[in-house]
Amino acid sequence: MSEALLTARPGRAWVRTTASAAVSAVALIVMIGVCASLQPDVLSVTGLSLVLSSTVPLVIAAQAQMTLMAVGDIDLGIGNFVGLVTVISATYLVTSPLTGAAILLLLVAGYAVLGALIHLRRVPSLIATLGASFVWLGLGLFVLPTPGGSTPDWLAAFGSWQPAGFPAPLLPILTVTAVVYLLTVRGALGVRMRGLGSNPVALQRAGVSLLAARVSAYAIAGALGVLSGLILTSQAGGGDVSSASSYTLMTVAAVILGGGSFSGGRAVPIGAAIGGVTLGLVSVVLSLLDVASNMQSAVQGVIVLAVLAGRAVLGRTLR
Amino acid sequence: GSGDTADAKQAEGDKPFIALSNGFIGNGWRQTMIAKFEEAAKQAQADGLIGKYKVVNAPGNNSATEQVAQIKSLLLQKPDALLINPASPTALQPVIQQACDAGVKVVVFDSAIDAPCAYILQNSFVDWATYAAKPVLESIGGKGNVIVVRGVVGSQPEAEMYETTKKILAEYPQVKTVATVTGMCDGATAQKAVLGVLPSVSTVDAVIGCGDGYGVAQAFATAGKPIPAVTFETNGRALSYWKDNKIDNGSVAVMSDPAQSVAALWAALDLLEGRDLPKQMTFPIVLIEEKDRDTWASVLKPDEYAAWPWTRELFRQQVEAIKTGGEPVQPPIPSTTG
Amino acid sequence: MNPRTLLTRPWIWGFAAAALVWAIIFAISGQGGGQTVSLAFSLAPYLVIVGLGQMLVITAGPGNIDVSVASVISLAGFVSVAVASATGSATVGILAGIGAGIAIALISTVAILGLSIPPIIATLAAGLVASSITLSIADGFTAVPDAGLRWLLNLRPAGVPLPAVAVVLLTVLVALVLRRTVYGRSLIAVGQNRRAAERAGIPVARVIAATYLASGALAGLAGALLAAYIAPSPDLGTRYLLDSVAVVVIGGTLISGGRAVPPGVWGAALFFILLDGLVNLVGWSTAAQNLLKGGLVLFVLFLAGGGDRVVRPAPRAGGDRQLEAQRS
Amino acid sequence: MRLDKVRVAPPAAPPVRGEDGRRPIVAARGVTKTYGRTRALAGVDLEVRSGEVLGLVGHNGAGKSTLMRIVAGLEDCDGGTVTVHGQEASGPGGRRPGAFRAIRMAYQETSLCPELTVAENIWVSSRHCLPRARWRRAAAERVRRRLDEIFPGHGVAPGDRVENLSLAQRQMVEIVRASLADPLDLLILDEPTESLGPDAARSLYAYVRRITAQGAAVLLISHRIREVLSVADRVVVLRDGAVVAERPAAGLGENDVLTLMGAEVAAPAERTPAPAAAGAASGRPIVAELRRVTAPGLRDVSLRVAEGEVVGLAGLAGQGQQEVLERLWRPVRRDTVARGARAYVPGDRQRSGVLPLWSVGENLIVSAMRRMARLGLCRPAEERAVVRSWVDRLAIRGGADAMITELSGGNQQKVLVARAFASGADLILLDDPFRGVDVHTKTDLYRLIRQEAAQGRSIVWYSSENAEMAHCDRVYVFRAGRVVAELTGDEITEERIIAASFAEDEGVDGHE
Ligand SMILES: Nc1ncnc2c1ncn2[C@@H]1O[C@H](COP(=O)(O)OP(=O)(O)OP(=O)(O)O)[C@@H](O)[C@H]1O
Ligand SMILES: Nc1ncnc2c1ncn2[C@@H]1O[C@H](COP(=O)(O)OP(=O)(O)OP(=O)(O)O)[C@@H](O)[C@H]1O
Ligand SMILES: [Mg+2]
Ligand SMILES: [Mg+2]
Repeated sequence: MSEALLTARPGRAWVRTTASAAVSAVALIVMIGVCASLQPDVLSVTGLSLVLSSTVPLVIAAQAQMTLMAVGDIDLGIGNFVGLVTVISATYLVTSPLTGAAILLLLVAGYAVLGALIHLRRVPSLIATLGASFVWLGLGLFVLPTPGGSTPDWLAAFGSWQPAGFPAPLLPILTVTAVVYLLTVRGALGVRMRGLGSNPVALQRAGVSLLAARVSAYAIAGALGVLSGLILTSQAGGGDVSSASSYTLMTVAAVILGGGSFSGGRAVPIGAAIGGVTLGLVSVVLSLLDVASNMQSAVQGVIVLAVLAGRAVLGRTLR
Repeated sequence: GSGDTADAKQAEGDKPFIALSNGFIGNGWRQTMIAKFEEAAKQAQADGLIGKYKVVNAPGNNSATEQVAQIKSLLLQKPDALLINPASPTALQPVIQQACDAGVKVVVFDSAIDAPCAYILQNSFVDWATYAAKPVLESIGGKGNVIVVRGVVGSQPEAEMYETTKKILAEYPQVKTVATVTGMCDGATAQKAVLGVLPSVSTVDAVIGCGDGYGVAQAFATAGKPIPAVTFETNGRALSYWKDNKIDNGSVAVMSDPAQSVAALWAALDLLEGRDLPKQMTFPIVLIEEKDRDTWASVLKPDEYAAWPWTRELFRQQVEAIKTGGEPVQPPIPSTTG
Repeated sequence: MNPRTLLTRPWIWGFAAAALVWAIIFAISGQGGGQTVSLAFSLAPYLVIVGLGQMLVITAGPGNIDVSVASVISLAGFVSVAVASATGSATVGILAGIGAGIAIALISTVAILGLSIPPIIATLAAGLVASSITLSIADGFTAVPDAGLRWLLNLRPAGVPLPAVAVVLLTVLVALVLRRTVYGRSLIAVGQNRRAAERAGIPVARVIAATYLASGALAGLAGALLAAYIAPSPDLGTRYLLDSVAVVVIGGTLISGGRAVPPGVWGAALFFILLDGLVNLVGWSTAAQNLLKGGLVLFVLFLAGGGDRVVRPAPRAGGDRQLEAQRS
Repeated sequence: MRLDKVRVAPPAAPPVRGEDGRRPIVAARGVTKTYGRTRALAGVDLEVRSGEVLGLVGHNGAGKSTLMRIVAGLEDCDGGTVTVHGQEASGPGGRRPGAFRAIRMAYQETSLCPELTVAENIWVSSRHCLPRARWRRAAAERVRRRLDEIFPGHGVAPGDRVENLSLAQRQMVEIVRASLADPLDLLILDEPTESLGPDAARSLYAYVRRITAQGAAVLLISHRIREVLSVADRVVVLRDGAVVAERPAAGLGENDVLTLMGAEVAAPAERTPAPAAAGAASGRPIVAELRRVTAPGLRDVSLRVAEGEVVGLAGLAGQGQQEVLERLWRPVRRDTVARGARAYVPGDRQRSGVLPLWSVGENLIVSAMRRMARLGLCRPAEERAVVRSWVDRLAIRGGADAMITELSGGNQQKVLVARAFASGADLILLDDPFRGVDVHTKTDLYRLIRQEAAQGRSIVWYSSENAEMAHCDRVYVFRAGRVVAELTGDEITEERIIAASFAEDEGVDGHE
C-alpha cells in the first residue's frame, strides 16, 4: 500500500509527453488556417498539393534526422547528402539505371560505414557528420560541377502525378512516416536503437550489439536520405548538390518542433512529420502575408520561436 | 473559389498582378536588383500600368527548395506574370512548367534556365568574361603573370565564363597563369583566396576576376605588394576605392546589370499586352572603364551596384535590336541616384 | 612518442596538421615559406575570435552551440562601420559592433533560458532576426570603413601581423578566465554536469547567459574587425559558421562540454587557412577542395579516436522529477 | 525501517538442507582483476550453490560489484577461472557469454533505459526467452505477472516509460527484469533494497525464499548487515579484494560481521544518542522555515530549523521530503524562508554530484570558490589550503590531485559532503547522502555533522535509513506529503518513526 503512493500519475505523464507534439500540431493547423484565410484555394486538393509538395523531401529528411537523434546522434551532413543523391539520380540513374541504383545503394552503405566508424572510434557524430558533409558536397560537385542533368522519366512521372480528389504529396508523407514508425517505435530494432540513445550501458549488459544498433540507425537514415533525394529530384528538373543544404538545420528544427530531443532515446516519427510540414509551410505563409522582403527571415525565426515558446509555456502549466 | 479573385481583379480594374520571386537576397547586387524593381514597379503602379506587385525572397542561402515552395504558394495567388531570379538552373523547371500551364507569363532573368515555356532575359556571360579579361591583359602589354579568380564554381554561368577566360588566355601566349583560385564572385572570399596564394607566387601583373577586385586589391595591400590591374565590382565602394587610390593601371569594373529585374518587368507587361518577344533576350552587361568611373562613382552608394536605367522605351529598342540582330542599345549613365 | 601525450594535449593535432600543410605548400611552391606563415597569421585572427566564442558555448555542455555567429558577424560589420563613420571614432564603432552581437545573443539567451528552447534552434532563430536587420541596414548603406583601423589591421612589423598579436593576447586572456575566474570555472563545471553544478550552488542560468553573451560579443568583435579589414556585406560571416564549430572541435575542445582548449582554436584555424591556400595554389576544383577538407577532418577524427571521450550518464529527466524543476 | 524490526514472516520452515545436497552453480577460483593501479580483486574463491541465499558484504570498494560482474559473465577476469555448472566459462582463454545465460543480475545503479517502456526494457534483457512475433504483448504479460508476484500493489503498468516511474518502482522493475530468465539458476541482487520500502523489501525476500526453495540460488549484496543476516543462509565477507570470512549466517551477529569487514569497528558509535541540546534549540534564531506549504507533493507542511540544529526528515521514500529540500534550496515562494547561504549534498552522486572531468580538489572547492574569490578571481593558494585540510579531515583516499572518477563511491561521497561544508554555508541540505556508503565512512560523517552543528551550522537531513535519524535534534516524519509527527530528543527512535510512517489515522486519500 505504501508503494501505491509512489505511483507516478501516468495520465499526467502521458499528457506531458504528448503535449509537445500537440502544440506543433496546433501550430500546423493555425498555419494552414492562416493560409486558407488569405487564400481559400489552399484548402482545395490542388491547393494542398501545391502547398505540401515541396515539404515532402524535407519531411523524409527529417525522418532520417529523427532516426539518428533517437540513438543520441545528430547529422550535420544530411543536407549535402540529399543534394548528392539528387546529383546521382539526375545523372547515372538516367544514363544507366543499374549503375545509378548501385551507387545509391553504395551511398546507403557509406552511411552505415560512417556509423560504424563513429561507434568504433568513439567520436562525436556531430563532427564526423560535419566532416562527411564536406565529402558529400565534394562528391556531388565532382559528378555535376554545375547543376543540371535530367530527371529519370519514372521519377518525373511520380513528381507530376495528380490523382483526383486526393493531394498527392500526402501519400509519400504518410507512407514514410508509417514505415519509420514501424521501424523505430514498434519493432524490436527500434527498441535497440532507442535503447542505444537512452542507456547504452544497459544494452551492453543485456548483450545487445551496440554497433549493430548504431549501424542500422545510420543505414535507415541513409536510406531515407536517398529517398528524400529521389523525391527532390522528381520535383526539380535535375540534380544540384547544394539544393538541399538548408535541410541540415531545418531537419533538426523539425525534429525538435515535433517533440524530439538531443539526448537520444526518443523516436517521434509523427512529430517529425508535423514539424517538417510546419517548417515547410513557413515559406508559404511568408509569401502569402505581405511581409517586407527584408523582414522575411525575421518572421520565419519568430514563428519557430513562437511555436516552441507555446510548447514551453504549456509544458510549464502542465507540470 | 475563383469569384473572389475575379472581384479583386475588378477592384483593381483588371490591371495585371506582377510577382517576383528571388532565390537569394544576401548580397548588395541582389539588393540593388530588388530595389530597382520595386522603384520601377511602384512607378508603374502609379502610372496605372500594373495593379499590384509582390516581391518574395527565399529565406536562407540561395535555397532552390525554398524558392520552389514560395513559387508554388505564389501560384495560388494567381499572378498574371511571374518574374524569377532563380536559385538553381534546374530545380525550378517543373514549377515553371506548372506556372505556364496555369496561364502565367514567366520571365526568368539573371541566369538561364532550362524551361521552354519561359522567357529568358540575361546578360551575356561571354561578354562579362571578355570584358573582365581583355582590357586587363591589354593593359599589361599582353605578357606577364596573372592570377585567375573564378566565381561560384559549380554554377553554370561560371563554367561559361571560365571557358571564355581560358580561350582568351590562349590568345596571349606570353601570359602565364600562376594561380587559379576560387573567389565565389565575392570580394571577401576572393581576398582570402588570393592572400592564401600570394606568398607562393612571384610577381603578379594582373588579376582576372569576376567583379571582386576590391577584395583582391585588399589582399595585395595586406601582403605589401603593389596592386596589379584587377576587375572591380561595379558598386560605389569599389569605384571610390579605385578612384581614391589612383589605381590607373588599366583596371576595369564589370558585372551583370541588376536592373535586369526592371527589364523583366517591361518584358512581362509587353507579354501581357500580347506583344511578341524573343524567348531568349541578351541585355548589355555593365562595364565601367576608367573614363566613366568618376561619373558612376558619384551616383552610387557604397553598396549599390551600377545599373542601367531601363525605361520602357529603351527596353523596346533593345528588343528590336535583338530581333534584328543590330547593335545593342547603350543606355545613358544615370546622373543622380534614384 | 607516447600516444597518451597526444591525447592529453589534443590541441597538438591542429598545429601538426597546419605544419604538414605548410610543408606541402613550401614543397610545391618552393618559396615564401615565412610569408605564408605570416599571411596565415593575418587571416586567422578573425576565425579565432569567433572560434573562441563558439568554444565557450560548446564548453557549456551537450546541446550548446551558437549557430547565429554568421549573421551576427554580418550585422556587427554594418553596425560598426555605420557607427564609426557617424561618430568618427573607430573604437566606438567596434564597441557598437560588440553591442550588436550582445543584443542578438540576448534574444538567444532569453529563448534558451526563459522559454527552454534548445540552443541550436534558439540561435538559429536569433540569427534569422539578425539577418533581417542586416538587410534593412544594408539597404542604401552609405558609410565606408575607417581607414585608420584598416591600416592598423594590415600592420605587420617584422612580418608579425598586429591583429594576430592582439588575438593571441585575447586567447591567453580567455584561457586565464577559464582557469582562474569564478565565471570560467563555473562554466566548466556546468559543462561537465549541469545538474551537479546546480546542486553545487553555481548559478547555472547566469553562467549560460554570460556564455552566450560572450559568444555574441566575440562574434560582434570579429564582425567589426572584418568589416574594416574587408568591407561590410550581408554575407560577410556566412563561411564562419561551420568553420567556427570545426576549429573548436579539431582544436581539442570536448564536444560534450566541460573542457575548453583555447590554444587548439589557433592550431585548427591555421590549419584551415593554410589548407585553403594549398588548394588554391594547386588549383584544385571546389570538388577536390571539399573532398580534401572533409577527408582530412574525418581522417584526423578517426585516427585520434575517442580515447578521451568521457563516458558518463547524461543528465536527463529522472525518477526524482521534483529535482528536475530547473528554474531559470 | 530495518527489516528485522518490521518482522519478516518467518520462513515457513527454514529448509534444512544438507551441505552435500547442494550442487554448485557458479564457482570462482583465484579470480583476480586489476583496473589500472587498483587491484580490485586479489584472488577470490567463491562458490554459490543451488538453493541457497549467499550474502556478500564488504566495505565500499571491497570489490563486491566487480566480483559480481565477473561471476555474471559481463567482464573477463585477469587471472583465475569461473566455472558454471562445473564447466569453465571464463578464464585465461576469455569467456563464453552463452554459458552465463541463466545467471542474472539486478544492478546497484539500475540498468534500465529511461526513455523506453517497462515492456521494452524487458525485451532488451530477456529477448532470448520471448517470442519473435508479438513480443511486446508477451513481455508485458510476463512483467505484469512477475511484478504482481514479487511486489503486490506496485502500481507499474508495462506501457509506462521508466523515466516516469519513481525510484522505488524503477528498482522493482530492475529486479523483475533480472528475474525474468528461463531458466534462472542464479539471481544476483546488488543492494536491491536501498530505495525500496519495507513492504516491498519483505515481499522481495519472500520471493527470494520461494525461488531458492525451487533450486535457484540468490546472491545478495547489501550494506544493511542485519537484513543480510536475516535472509542469507551463508555470508561471505570481502575485504580489499579478498575473501576474509565465509560463515553460516545462523549465529552470526551484526558486530561480528562489522569486525570482519574492517577491524576497529566502534560499534557503539552507531548508537550515539542525540546530544541533550535538543530541547534548547527553541531559544536559538530560526534559519529556515516552511509555513503551511501546499504544493505538488506537499500538503500543509510547516517546519522550522534553528541555528545549530540538525533536523531530520524521515518517513518512507518519496513522501515529500525531497520536495522540502528542494524548496529550501530554491525558496521561490513567500511561504518558504531560508536565510543565509545554503549548500546541498545530493544522494545521487553520479547524476547530481560529481563533476567527472575534475580532480578531487577541484570538485571539493567548487562551491567555496565563489565565496573565497576576490573580484571574480580565484585564489589558488587559499583554495589549496582549504582542500588539503578537508582531504585530511575526512581521510579522502587518493588525495586532492586524484581524478574524482578514480575514487570509490564512498570516497566520492565524502568529497561531496566536504564540498558542502567547505562552502561556508549556514544551512546544509542533505538529500539521503549516505546511500551505499560503508559503515566506517558513515560514522566519520555523522561525527562531522555533529561537530559542524555544534559550531552553529544548521542541517536538514533526509535519510531513508531511519537509524540515521538518531543523530538528529529533531525529526519530522512525512507521509503522503504531510508532516505526521515531530519527534525531539529521546523520542527519536526507529520504532516511533516507523510507527508514524505507517500511521493510518490521518485518513489519507492519496491523491489531490
Ligand atoms: N576509474 C578508476 N581508475 C582508477 N582507480 C579507480 C577507478 N575507479 C575506482 N578506482 C579505485 O578503486 C577503489 C574502489 O572503487 P569503487 O568505485 O569500486 O568502490 P566501491 O566498491 O563501489 O565503493 P563505494 O561503495 O564507495 O561505491 C577506489 O579506492 C579507487 O581509488
Ligand atoms: N570500471 C572500473 N574501472 C576501474 N576501476 C574499477 C572499475 N570497477 C571497479 N573498479 C575498482 O574495483 C574495486 C572494486 O569495486 P567494486 O565496485 O567491486 O566495489 P563494491 O564492493 O561493489 O563497492 P560498493 O559497496 O560500493 O558497491 C574498486 O576499488 C574500484 O576502484
Ligand atoms: Mg558495488
Ligand atoms: Mg560502489
